[in-house]
Amino acid sequence: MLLHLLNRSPASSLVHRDTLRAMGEEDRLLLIEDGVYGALMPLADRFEAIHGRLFALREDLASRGLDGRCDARVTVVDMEGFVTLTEESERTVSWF
Amino acid sequence: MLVVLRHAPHGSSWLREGLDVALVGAAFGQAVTLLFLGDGVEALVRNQQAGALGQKGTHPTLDMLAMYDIEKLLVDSESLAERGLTLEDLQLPVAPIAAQALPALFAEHAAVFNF
Amino acid sequence: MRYALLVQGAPYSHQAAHSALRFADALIARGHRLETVFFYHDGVYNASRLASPPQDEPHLVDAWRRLNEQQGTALLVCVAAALRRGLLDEREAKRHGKQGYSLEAPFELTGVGQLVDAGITHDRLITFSP
Amino acid sequence: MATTSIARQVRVGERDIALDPEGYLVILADWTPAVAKTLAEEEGRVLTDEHWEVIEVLRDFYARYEMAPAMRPLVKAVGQALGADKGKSLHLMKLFPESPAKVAARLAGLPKPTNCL
Repeated sequence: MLLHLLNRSPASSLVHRDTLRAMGEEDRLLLIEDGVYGALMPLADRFEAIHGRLFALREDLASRGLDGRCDARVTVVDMEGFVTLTEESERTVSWF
Repeated sequence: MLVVLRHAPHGSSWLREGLDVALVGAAFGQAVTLLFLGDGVEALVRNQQAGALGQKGTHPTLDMLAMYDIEKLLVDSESLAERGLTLEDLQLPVAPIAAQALPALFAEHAAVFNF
Repeated sequence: MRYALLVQGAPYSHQAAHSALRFADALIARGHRLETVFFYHDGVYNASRLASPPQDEPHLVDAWRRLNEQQGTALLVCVAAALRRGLLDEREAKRHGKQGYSLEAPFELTGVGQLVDAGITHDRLITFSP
Repeated sequence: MATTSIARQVRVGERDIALDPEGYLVILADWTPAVAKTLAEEEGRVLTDEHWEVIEVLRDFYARYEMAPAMRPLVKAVGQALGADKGKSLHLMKLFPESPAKVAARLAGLPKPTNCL
């Protein structure tokens, strides 16, 4: 199982499409930096295919005024949770 | 190791710097697979030239890959189709890979460098 | 676990270096070791000895140095990417006939081979890009 | 083309050739076989036919790929051009002791290696 990191908003970049195509059935996706804009509706719909495996970084949401506004399907993690996700995954692939 | 090239030539140094990682890996004796994905497929288009001010292109480096024994070259079919390209438009013989095969490709390599 | 980070964003231009430093602190707090940070692409600017941010902003270059002091983290800078962008240590400055230098220990100029090596020998390699 | 600081000049025939602090050509277009011969003599090397054919392979490699080869591809290129007997690192080490890829590249008038390996 791989962890993918995405730091681009799906509103301005199409890289999330390549990310989703490269993801295996167990793989997880963590939205960081500008990627966290994808954790809110309606953009969060772009990640429908990985329901339950989508995460977003709390401090990047908070600094952008978005904490508490995430779609219910997104799991919000703190920095320690980010580290835990990398522990649990064999490898991490970054998309930018 | 897998090196993924997702950026077009000339607009940024990502393609050149990604290729450098592949070359160094090969010079160190690693088995290198190259995947051209997204805008990275533009790197393969024929008839490229040097840029303004004599900035080197990446097309001679692609010709050089065989000298570094980098022979596993894959191109994402969907990325080609989206850009109106076919294998005949490309300067090198590369193997097309279908979208369904991408996850396994990412999973099977011990190291993945995504540029 | 033994971690390596690949940092490709310039400090103060993009969040990549900030994210990498935050992640570094968090992984150390969880009991892991940060053995290597490799700076590539515009990430090489993180090694500039002349960086002078205002007093009320985080000093990222010092933050990298602190990791080296605390954990012995190797701070490796791609020499080919650095030279093009004007980041030279004393030895390279001499080699290229330049006065002055812009990079010093604990940052080390090194080849991309060290990045390939980190990707293979460390338990985890996490990339932070602009 | 890149400007590099000139550390010194070396006289080749009627011309002064600019060298950088490590003895690489400042202007790559200055290269001629006579320049290579002078650079080799400065280091006490005598270039035999076997040296010249490797220098030719290097110049051809650079003309084709715009990059100086690392050791492995250099061995491969020499093997393709001059036959399997010569396409061996031992042969190149004998001709250009220390580091064939670096020493021969300097004599062949290629850019200074970036120390990337």
